[in-house]
Amino acid sequence: MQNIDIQLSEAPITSIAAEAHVTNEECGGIVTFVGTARKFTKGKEVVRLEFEAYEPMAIKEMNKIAHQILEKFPAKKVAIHHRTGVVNLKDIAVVISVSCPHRAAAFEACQYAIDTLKQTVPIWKKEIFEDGEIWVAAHP
Amino acid sequence: MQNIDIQLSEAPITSIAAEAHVTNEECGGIVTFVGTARKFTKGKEVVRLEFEAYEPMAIKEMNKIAHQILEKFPAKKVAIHHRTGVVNLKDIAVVISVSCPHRAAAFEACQYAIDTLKQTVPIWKKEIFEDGEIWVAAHP
Amino acid sequence: MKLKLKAFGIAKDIIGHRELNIVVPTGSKISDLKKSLIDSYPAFADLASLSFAVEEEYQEDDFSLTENNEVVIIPPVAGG
Amino acid sequence: MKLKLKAFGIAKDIIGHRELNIVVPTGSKISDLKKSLIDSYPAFADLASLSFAVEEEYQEDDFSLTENNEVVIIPPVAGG
Repeated sequence: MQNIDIQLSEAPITSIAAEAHVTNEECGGIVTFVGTARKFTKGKEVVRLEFEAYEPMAIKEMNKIAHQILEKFPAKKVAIHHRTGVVNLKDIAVVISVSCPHRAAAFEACQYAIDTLKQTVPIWKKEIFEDGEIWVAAHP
Repeated sequence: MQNIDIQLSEAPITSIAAEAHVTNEECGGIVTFVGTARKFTKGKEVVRLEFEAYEPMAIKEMNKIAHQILEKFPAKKVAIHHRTGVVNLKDIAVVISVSCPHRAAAFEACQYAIDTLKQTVPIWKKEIFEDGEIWVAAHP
Repeated sequence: MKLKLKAFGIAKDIIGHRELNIVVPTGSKISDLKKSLIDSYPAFADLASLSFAVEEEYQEDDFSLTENNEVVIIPPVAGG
Repeated sequence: MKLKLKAFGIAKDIIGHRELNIVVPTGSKISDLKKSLIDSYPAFADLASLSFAVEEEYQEDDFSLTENNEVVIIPPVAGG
């Protein structure tokens, strides 16, 4: 569906592609979430992130979220792009861009998308420290 | 202040500059609002927009919003870029980008910024139709 | 005393000029200027709001104007 | 009956392999597989959650497995 653009990519991603996909003349508001690799997590210094995905299902689940966005909200277009592999500090891990005729719905829809992605999409994040590594969220 | 980037520009703007400004390794979440010129308003077809600003005060008020964002929210950096002059359909009128360590605050802060900008910053928008024009929000 | 008015957006259309030099009684407040503007240009009464700025800051109704103030008429803003 | 397990994230570290062929009693459900996995690899009991997918869809505990199913072990996800 051309209103939905899902990408899972080992190559670096930018927000430009996602925003370009969702821009359209019926929409006055575009909200974009960019998730980047952050240096500190619970006080420990992160060296890099590594993402692993169960790719066919991850794409399927990202598509489900995109369809929900178009059904639950007055959204016209949505793009969800996610990295796999090594993501260095400040580099982008995920971009979600949603366009709506009005802005309030665009904020709500974009936040719903990233919140849902973190709950349902089979992608795993490993934080690499100087002295070890940890699978994020694995343990309670 | 280097955590704040305010621009009022007659030249076209993109979201890239705003996002680049706010990206930093302490922040995992960047939320960007892009306001574009939309084709329909209350069913009437818009040909283009024209923005007029009381420039020194508009920059001052945008700076106030940016400072509020850094004080009220756990935000690290904020960029607010606004166009003046003629803005064609699909072109960008405003970009607001906010970075926070965690995403929920970034959504809240970015939405606060655009909501406040629309209430306080002395910028006026004229919608040009085939058969006339209107100053947006002028009348109740 | 003399004031310099600056008008933006629909305010400029109503007045017909970007800038206008006017004379008001000494001791006038923003509220007096507002009343006199609406008297001269009734279209101001139809706006959703009407604010004023002096020295690049919004000023309340009770702000006392002084000689040579530059007063900016601020009709409803609509950025973004 | 034979199943093929696929393991991602910490599940791969726990099992030590990306893929593993196992045999379970005919008629086994996801819940039975889960129990037997925790018996063999107690570290699974410590995870914040443990889900399973068959044919690229999450499946509930009462999902009946069939011969040659490819079952993907899904430890807590953390995209974004």
